[in-house]
Amino acid sequence: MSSESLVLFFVLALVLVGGAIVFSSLVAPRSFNHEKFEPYECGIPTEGPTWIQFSVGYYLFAIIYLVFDVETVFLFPWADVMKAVGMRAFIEIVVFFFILGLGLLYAWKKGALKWV
Amino acid sequence: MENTELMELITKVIPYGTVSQGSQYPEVIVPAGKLHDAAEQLRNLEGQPFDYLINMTAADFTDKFTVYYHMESTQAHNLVVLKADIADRDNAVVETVSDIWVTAEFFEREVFDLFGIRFKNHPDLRRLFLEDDYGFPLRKDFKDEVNIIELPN
Amino acid sequence: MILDIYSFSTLTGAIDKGLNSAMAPWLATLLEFVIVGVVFLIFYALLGLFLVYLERKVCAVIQNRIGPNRVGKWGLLQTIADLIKLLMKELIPIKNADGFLFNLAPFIVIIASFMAIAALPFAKGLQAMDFNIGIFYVMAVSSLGVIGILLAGWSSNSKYSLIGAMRSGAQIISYELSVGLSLLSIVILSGSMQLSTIVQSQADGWWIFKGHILAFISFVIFLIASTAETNRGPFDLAEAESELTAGFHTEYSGIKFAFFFLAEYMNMFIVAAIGATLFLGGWMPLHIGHWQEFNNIMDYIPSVVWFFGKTFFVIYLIMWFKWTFPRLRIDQLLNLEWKYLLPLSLINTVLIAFIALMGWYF
Amino acid sequence: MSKDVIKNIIVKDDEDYIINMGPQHPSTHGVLRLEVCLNGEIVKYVIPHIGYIHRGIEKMCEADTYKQIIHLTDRMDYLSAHMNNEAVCLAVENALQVEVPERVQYIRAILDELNRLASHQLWWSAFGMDLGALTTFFYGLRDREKILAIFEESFGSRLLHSFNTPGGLMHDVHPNFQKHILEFVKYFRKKLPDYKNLLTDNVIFHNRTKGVGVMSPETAIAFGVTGPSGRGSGFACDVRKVAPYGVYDQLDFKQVLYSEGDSFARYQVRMDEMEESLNLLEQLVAKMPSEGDFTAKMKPIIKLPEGEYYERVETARGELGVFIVSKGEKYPYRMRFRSPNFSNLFVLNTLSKGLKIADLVAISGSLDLVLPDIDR
Amino acid sequence: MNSVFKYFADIVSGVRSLCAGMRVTGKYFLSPGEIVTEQYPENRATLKMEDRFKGEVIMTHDENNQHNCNGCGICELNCPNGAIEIITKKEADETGKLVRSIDKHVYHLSMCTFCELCIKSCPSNALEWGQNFEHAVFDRSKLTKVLNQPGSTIKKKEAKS
Repeated sequence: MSSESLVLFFVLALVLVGGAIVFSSLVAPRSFNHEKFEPYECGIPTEGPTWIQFSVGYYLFAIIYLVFDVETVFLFPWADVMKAVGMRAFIEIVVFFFILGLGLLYAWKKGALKWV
Repeated sequence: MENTELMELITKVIPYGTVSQGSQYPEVIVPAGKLHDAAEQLRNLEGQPFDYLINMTAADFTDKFTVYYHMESTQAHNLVVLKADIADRDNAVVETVSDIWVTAEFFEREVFDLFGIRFKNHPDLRRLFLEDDYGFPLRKDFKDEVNIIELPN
Repeated sequence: MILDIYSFSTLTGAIDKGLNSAMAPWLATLLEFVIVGVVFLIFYALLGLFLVYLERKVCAVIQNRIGPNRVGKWGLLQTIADLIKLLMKELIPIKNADGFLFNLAPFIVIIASFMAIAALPFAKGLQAMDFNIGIFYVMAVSSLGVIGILLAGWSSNSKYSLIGAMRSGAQIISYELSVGLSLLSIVILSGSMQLSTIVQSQADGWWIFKGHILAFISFVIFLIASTAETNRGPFDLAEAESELTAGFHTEYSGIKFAFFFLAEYMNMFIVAAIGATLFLGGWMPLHIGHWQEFNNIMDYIPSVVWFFGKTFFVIYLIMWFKWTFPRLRIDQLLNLEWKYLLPLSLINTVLIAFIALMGWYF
Repeated sequence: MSKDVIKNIIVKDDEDYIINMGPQHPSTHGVLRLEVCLNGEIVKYVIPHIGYIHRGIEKMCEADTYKQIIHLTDRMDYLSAHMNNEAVCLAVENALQVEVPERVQYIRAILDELNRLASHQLWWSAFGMDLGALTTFFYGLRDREKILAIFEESFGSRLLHSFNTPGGLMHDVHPNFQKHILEFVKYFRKKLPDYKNLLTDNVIFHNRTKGVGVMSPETAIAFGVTGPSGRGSGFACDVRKVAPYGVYDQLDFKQVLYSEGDSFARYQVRMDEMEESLNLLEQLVAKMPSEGDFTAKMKPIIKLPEGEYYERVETARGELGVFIVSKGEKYPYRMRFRSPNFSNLFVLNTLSKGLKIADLVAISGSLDLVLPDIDR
Repeated sequence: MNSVFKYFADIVSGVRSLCAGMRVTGKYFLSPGEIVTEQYPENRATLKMEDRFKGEVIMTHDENNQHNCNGCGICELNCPNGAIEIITKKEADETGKLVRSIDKHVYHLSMCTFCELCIKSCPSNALEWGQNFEHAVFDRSKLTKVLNQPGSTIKKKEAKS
């Protein structure tokens, strides 16, 4: 099948989830209880806001990832033609990997890979 | 070290206390006001500091409270009991020893919770088990008509 | 040498021809779409249920238990009963939650896994969409799921969910790299990103054998990284129940929760299928060198059996990990990726490129 | 010496990100509520809130005779029920100066060790589960079942067997008692390598526990952390050695001590204690007199002479103290249990400060808390 | 160089320890004979409790529907939880004298902690443990039981000799 059928799969997934939720909300019982709609925190009401400025630790990795991921995108086309182009492609990619590795080493030594 | 030797040693550093051989362990009875000082002396006792506070509790004798401190020295493995009477039951206050043994902080909170004995200079004197407006259940005159069913003896 | 008796292309071709001769082409295409859609929907749902059942049975036997055994023979209908139960459960709207995103999250995770599954080659001639950038497509689509998880965690207005989502975000994007690099090594060897071509290139032997030890290392890295990608133990930090109760889906109830559950299992199936396709020859039978007799016998086993056999073998490995190991901590998890797996896979990729260049593979 | 006092430091701030773990949380084994202040993943402080299952056992004891108290003590630390019973019995026997038959002492020691083993097995199971290795839970419970079967055969109940009574035991043990214990020892020795391969040697487990929650010996002493948790820090606090009771002074066993003080050391102490208990069981079964009374002669109504009595035993979690103030009546005037978990719990804040939330779970798991014992 | 060596040694030893763990679980996966699950309601026929099993307190009755309990109330006194209530009646014996005897021996299973004190303290050995453990009921009041069977009488003591 052609790639237009991607739309089909997209729509199907929507139908699957949406249909089930609609069906469920039709058949499921409903009861109202003040406590029930509270977010779960082990039976104790939450203190303070939930949505706050969160620890930077998680984002650091996202930033490093961005660098590497863009480069991975470049690698796939290269891999596709590597055997056809031959030695030149290999040498180029070794240089590329070397730079990539240096980048990782830099981040490592800089302490960016350490959890804060 | 024999108990008699230990008792002599304790008598030397705590002259105001009554040192005697209890039913099992040496006992030191001090006035409530001198409790903190006596505890500090025992904690820093020469040769065998009583650095491990095993247990701290109280008992209600209807006319007075008695607080008990069971402590052991981890070097000589001797156990002594430090006791003090608090005569004023309605306004029972005694100085905290939580600056000497950190574990006393929680024992004292428990005693406060169950007996209502207040501890001066305690860093965080809150009730441990029960609600704030509950009585002090281990006092002998505590009555809870709602929850406690008296068994016929 | 491969027998074509099991090929699905004759079947699909016949259907296509029959439909086209019976009605107008646009109607035929539409009808084909509907048939494919319905078949996939049923397949998706049944597979999900079966995987849940399988996991329960596998972990039960590992733990000296029997596992589900009450509903139906050997408890086979247990997951269906669970599904019905979850359908009947109330959907609880959480106070102060971001309602729109809260409801959007299950859609996204399901869409991600559903679209990825479309590109898998299940058997000879049985592949809904055969892109020339197949691997790329699967990677791209399946990594959409992390957005669903992040949304679910953030919108729930629960602290547990928020931490779970943050963890899962950091985890999934990190391990994306290792998955990419280990898949890259097969792309280098086979010289194509098209899944059908990659399967064809393994007609004379699977890459895991042809590529020496390097391909094996690549496979191991892929296995570890993809286990982390799918948020499964020992990398299930996003839903670490001893710390975060249920992590990002703490607040989800009823069928919405079921979708997160389903998506997790389908993601596991997808990575297992990709692993089987790239490293273990997809639907290709096991062929050993010049043992003509042996190879002929292997050819008699239908390709669809080969594919599912290999996939479920990988799935079993992933389950085996989960039921053996303790969970990692977040910093250890990221250490493992950035300080061990990533450097290793970088080196590995260069070496594989070298042997591919030199033609030093079988 | 008192200058470097160890303190329980909690610095509160208005903008703290507070998250409640418990009372309904999978990793607090019981109804413990931990108020955890987080900075991202890092724990700033932990405040334990207890009292959810406070039953007032100490108050109830004041209206019960000494025989009746026994069944209450079962329900404090339900995993070392026998040791709790024994503590009260020993206190009463020592106060009355009753000579307990030798056979009873051996049976009590056997039950001590069996109970310790069962408790450590359950702890091992739950600790693995805290760290995410769910399979350990089933293996541990599978092996614990064998011990419970022995209990059931002799005492009729599996967990809370009020089998002790002041002066001796309720019954004689079942005739198959010794045989089944030896069978169990053999069985469990065969299973221990599985424990080792599954957790002890596992690299993920090492990473999760080594260097996590380091407790110095001074901290252990200052907080009164006893039992395996204290011995993991090198605090020699095994009451069986320090103040032997029963037949423990006639037995050949060593006090397991580790000096690292981290979660892994606490884990190792318990694993070694399991083997030590197996050795002890073999010794005890060999030495145990096959004939004899199962109880000493006691008056039907037990009255302790006026005075104060304190008795300590080593439970699976540490030092249990029983303090009785008697006024010569048949009821104790004041009964106090010094429960080991009470002291062990409050060190949590000091240990987990600055570590991650996953470490908090590992530490609380390695301290092996039993909540009914804390609340009493 | 040393640290590089250590880096790889760590990987090898780590993988080896993981394999050891997987061997354990793999071993159990391949030996379904080790399964220990008891299929409870199905194995009712073969499920036998130990002789000493503490299921509930029962009063033994012989074939003549006679029991040993004379209603002295010692078990009631000894019970720490008040799980036993003795209701006595005055009855004329053959000589016409009014004798106290048991009317109802009420046993609240819901309050029982199985401490065995009633059974141990009973001077006439009227009580013992029953093996029944299936106590689940829909109503708490059903857990209150009368131990002496209706119409039962006290066993006559053997003539003192």
